[in-house]
Amino acid sequence: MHNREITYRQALHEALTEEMERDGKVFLMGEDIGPYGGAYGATKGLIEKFGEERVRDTAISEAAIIGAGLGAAMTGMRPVVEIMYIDFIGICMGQINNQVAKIRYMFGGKAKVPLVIRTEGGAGRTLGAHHSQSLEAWFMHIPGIRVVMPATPYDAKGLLKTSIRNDNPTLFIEHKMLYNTKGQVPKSEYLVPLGEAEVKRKGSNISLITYSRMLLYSLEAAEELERQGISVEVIDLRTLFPLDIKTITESIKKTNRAVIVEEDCKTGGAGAEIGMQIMENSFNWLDAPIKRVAGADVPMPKSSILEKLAIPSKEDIVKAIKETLR
Amino acid sequence: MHNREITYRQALHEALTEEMERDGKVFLMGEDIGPYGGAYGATKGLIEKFGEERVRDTAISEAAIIGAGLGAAMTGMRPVVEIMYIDFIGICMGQINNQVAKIRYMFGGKAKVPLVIRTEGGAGRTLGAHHSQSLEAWFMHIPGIRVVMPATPYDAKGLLKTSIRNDNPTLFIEHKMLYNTKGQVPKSEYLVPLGEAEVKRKGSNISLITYSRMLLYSLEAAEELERQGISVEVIDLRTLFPLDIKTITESIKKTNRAVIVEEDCKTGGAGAEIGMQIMENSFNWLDAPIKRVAGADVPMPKSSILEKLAIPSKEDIVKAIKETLR
Amino acid sequence: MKKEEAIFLLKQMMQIRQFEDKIWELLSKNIAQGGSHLYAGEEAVAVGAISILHPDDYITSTHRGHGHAIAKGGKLPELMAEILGKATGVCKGKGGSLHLADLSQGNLGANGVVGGSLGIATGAGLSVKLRKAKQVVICFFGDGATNQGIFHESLNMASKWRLPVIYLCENNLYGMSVSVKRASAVEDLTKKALAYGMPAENVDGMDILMVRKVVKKWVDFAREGKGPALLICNTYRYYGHSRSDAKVYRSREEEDLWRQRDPIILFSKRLIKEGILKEEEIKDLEKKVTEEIEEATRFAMESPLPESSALYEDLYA
Amino acid sequence: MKKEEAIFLLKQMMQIRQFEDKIWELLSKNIAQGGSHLYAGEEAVAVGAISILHPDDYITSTHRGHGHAIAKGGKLPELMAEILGKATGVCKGKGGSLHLADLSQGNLGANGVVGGSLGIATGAGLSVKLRKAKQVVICFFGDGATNQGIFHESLNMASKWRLPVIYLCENNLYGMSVSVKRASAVEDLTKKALAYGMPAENVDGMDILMVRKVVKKWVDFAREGKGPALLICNTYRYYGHSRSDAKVYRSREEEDLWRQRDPIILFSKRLIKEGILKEEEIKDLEKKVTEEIEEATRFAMESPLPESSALYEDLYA
Ligand SMILES: Cc1ncc(C[n+]2csc(CCOP(=O)(O)OP(=O)(O)O)c2C)c(N)n1
Ligand SMILES: Cc1ncc(C[n+]2csc(CCOP(=O)(O)OP(=O)(O)O)c2C)c(N)n1
Ligand SMILES: [Mg+2]
Ligand SMILES: [Mg+2]
Repeated sequence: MHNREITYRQALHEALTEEMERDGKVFLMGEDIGPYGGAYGATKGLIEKFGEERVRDTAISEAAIIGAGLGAAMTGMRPVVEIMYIDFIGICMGQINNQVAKIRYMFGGKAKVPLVIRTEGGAGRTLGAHHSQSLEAWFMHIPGIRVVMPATPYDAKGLLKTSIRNDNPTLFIEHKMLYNTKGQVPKSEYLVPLGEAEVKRKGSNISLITYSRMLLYSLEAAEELERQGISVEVIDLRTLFPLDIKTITESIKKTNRAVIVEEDCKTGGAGAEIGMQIMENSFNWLDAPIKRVAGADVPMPKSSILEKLAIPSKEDIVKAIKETLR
Repeated sequence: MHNREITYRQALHEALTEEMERDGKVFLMGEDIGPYGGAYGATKGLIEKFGEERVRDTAISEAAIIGAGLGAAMTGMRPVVEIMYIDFIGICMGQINNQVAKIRYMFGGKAKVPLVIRTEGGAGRTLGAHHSQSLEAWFMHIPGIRVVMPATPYDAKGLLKTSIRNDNPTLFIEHKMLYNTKGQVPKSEYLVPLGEAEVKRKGSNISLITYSRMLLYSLEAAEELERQGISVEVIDLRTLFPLDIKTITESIKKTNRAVIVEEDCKTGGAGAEIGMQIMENSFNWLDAPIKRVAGADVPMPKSSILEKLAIPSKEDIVKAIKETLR
Repeated sequence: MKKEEAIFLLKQMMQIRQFEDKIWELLSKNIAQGGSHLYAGEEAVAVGAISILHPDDYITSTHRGHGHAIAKGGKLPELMAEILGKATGVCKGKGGSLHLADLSQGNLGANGVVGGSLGIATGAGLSVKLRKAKQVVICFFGDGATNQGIFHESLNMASKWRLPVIYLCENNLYGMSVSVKRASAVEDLTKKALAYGMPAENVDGMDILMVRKVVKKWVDFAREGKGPALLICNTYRYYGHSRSDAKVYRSREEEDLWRQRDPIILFSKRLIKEGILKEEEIKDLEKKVTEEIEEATRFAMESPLPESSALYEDLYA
Repeated sequence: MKKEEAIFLLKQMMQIRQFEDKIWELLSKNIAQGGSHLYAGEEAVAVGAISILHPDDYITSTHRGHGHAIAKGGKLPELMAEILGKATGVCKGKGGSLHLADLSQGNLGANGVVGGSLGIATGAGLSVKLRKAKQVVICFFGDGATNQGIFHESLNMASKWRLPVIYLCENNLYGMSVSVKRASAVEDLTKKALAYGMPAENVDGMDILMVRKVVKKWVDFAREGKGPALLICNTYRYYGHSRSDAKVYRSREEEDLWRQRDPIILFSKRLIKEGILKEEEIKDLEKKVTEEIEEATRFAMESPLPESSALYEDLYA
């Protein structure tokens, strides 16, 4: 076996290291990614290895980080820039929406923007409303940018490497509660394609569609239900845009029922689009309405007890599945 | 009759004038709203009437406009601030998402934020990718802020007045192709409540759910179909958040079919949430999948021919309705 | 200086110091969770500056906001409870360390976003002007925040409109791990005011009397309608940026040097020297503060968590 | 000055002027639709500054970008076609007036967002540095853009990292209807550079030779790796901000005053005076340019609109 168990953090670290070694055009830029090693440690040691020119600590200037990343990407470099928390991405939303995502199209296809924006989201550390958000839905609504949200170390590494090599801009969203999770990762090089979901658990009674940290809860729920004789198929989207509706549709044609599990606020969230696409593609196969298990429509409260209530739990998922099967 | 025909622009102008006369705490702030009268003329003459203190031309500093509006709202004023095009709202997205929408909740309900952000969106003037967007979906996904999008002069006036008097922050999105449209508006004072959709045309075969400029196209399509013996009920949402799912549901229980018409990019758009809520509420009443007639998933191209293709047309709506009725 | 006033100032600094030390302890024991950016070392700034204000004046605070909240009149038990996410907290447990606020005391809130309250402070100043009131706003922020776009936009707006806002930068040499030297093209941050034609001054942020003197000058200036100012209070945070910070970016020598100018010791010594307070009295004061902190901690720890029903409350007016 | 060079510069200014006058005509006739911000009056800035650059140097442009595109080598027919939304346009009709760009010529694009290209220019400068190339970037933007947050963040970053970027502000006294006086806390915009320790200079933007002289100095400086500069080119736009602008915010006297310093006339007179060109030759040149513009207009008007299939093309690589 060439596999080893490593953490999500290490997987990201390996992806960055390998791609920086492979291609001199790849460089990193962001806040506290140098000696500090990144807020969640994913870039630790890279400044020592690759030097200050290629691992650039910036001022707290998110808009300029994105803008400069874009300018560098348009002129021959392959920047991987970091926004420490996705919560702060509003500050550079103008840059991402109007510049990064649109420039190629506006210029008639004459620009290439191989830019990766790494960021991190999600709740779980009782950090409150400014450090716990899940904002992927905004970016699914911006044509021109890929949205990637890996849940496992394997996918984190493979998808980050693919994103860096891709000539389109990518928003790569990690989850703060996953950095310490472990999983099998091959020693040898591999890539995970963008835009492909993966069935992480086979099942026949119902399709559970999820991504990022909620995959873990979904798998736990599936396991619990297995013991109760309910067979749940768990699909990990991995990439939210483009959405792999094919894999979802195939599963639903088999199970005829679907539950979507997402951590973001329910209204206008990623699950709305996923659910709507299912309806458009598989209405006649559906035996029950699609349910969303989603975050509460409130800013993330600080208190641990409220924070837990504000995001889906294994129990919420189990309940939704049972209701859908009723 | 106390009604008169006035334009959407005039209706907005009257709402601002009346509320400023009624309440000395109301003031305006934004780019070129003074002597210039606003990019689309809605504030023309107000600086002459109310003076420079209450009609404040700002520098091109969208983040500070929103931030300052918030600070003023928290300390006793009722600002109506303007972002010239919703396309630029990304620049102040951090302020809207993290500050304006969240502050009351984060502070345990101890703050009041009576702030109205007026802005304008939509395609139709071949202005290209930076002056034609429809970004309402982002804001539906931000708990804490109301999203209002009037389609008629009557609603524009009544909803703007209500928004100004409301103690919650409101994003008030006008449409650039509506300023010159005319409609009946009473001379006497009236308000239109937030969060209430209106059936703009009664019908029995199918429910057409729409808002803003697309209401006009939807009504045209309904008229055309009427002549073909198809009776279309047209619902104008007016407020996107909170969404009046009750009115929608009632209609669908009658028609059993629904088409959503929206100008924004389809993926992750407002229609996804609307459709998903219909599915959650009315699955068993639905005889056909809900269809979305929506904007193309591309940045808005400049060329008039492509711009028309990129947003729904009357023909697209007619076609979708017929397909849904098949 | 009157004895009463000296006690007030010294006590508040002690409260902040001990409050922060206690939070550190609670963090280490995992009783406090989530992020807490501690203000220990910077007490002279918050206490000195806010002591100049009237009760109905405003402040805006930062992610490092415990000190500002205490100095603006926050009750220790309510603040402590908030940091522990309790229902009795000043924000009902919804805000936490990063969002301490109390509008009834003129504290427009801490902020989890660097630079997040610069616009708010500017707007509060505008509100004062429009209401023709006589209030003043102190806007606290860090050296790191001066590189945010909204710093630029806000200072320009405030200067152009002569708003009564003191932009008070707590320059503790680092924004998280990145030094002012590495982040900012100018090391003397008062230079940034030149872009707005705004007066600016460097202030010894470890010397509470200096802070008071300079802040008073500019608060008076602002109150008279003469406009804003940028003050750079040079100070130091004793703890790392947050709990997990290994402080690789600064030296132990540097830390020691700054600790030699500890604002509480500095002020205490001075009060003793000038015969305003006796060493004994200071020790007693310290003990009293310790009791207050213990009491606050007890209150916070014994307080209930919010009810589930609170989740959807307080969002809309 | 060599005759060849003089002709090159004069001709380009004439091309821009006549191009803009033509667009105005097409707008009035509704042949051109949508927004077009015309550059007439400011020709000396784009032509003077860009004439200093090498072909592989970069520029970023603005919403008022026709002049920059022409000066950076854009072909008139392709630019005109783009503005009319034609398939033969430089961006295949997808960009339009606000998004003229040609990366093959080093034009990183016009931008519909005020301040929208400041980050891009800074990143291009960083790219040059990382690639150890010898290119230079000129970042054009208006006086109004200096009040945007990204101006602040970009100039700080460029100065700190010594990036080879010339931040060239076209100060035409107004951002849409709001004068520099009303928008900016400092009227002398070079003061804004003090916040970044960046050299800055005011330049007579109506005098192409002055523009060239100053730009050359700072382009050389940047090329030598010495870092960025802020240049304020003082100039004037003849037309209103856009078609619908009634220009209530400025006086006809002010307009006349500036027209007396018309950059094309100024340069022409000088060339005649110095015996480099004859009046006749200049008139001939003007005629030649008129023909070019007519030819470009013909080409653009006769060009086909994009195919429907183009809608979904060119989005992803
Ligand atoms: C917009 C934004 N970017 C990044 C962060 C993460 N962050 C939190 S505090 C901090 C450093 C702030 O430095 P400074 O303003 O000097 O304040 P200090 O912590 O030194 O008091 C950073 C980068 C944030 N909270 N907000
Ligand atoms: C972020 C943003 N805010 C507002 C606008 C609307 N707008 C377009 S041009 C302009 C004025 C720009 O002034 P300046 O930077 O001085 O350039 P000029 O037009 O004078 O060349 C404004 C406000 C915009 N395009 N982008
Ligand atoms: Mg600091
Ligand atoms: Mg200008």
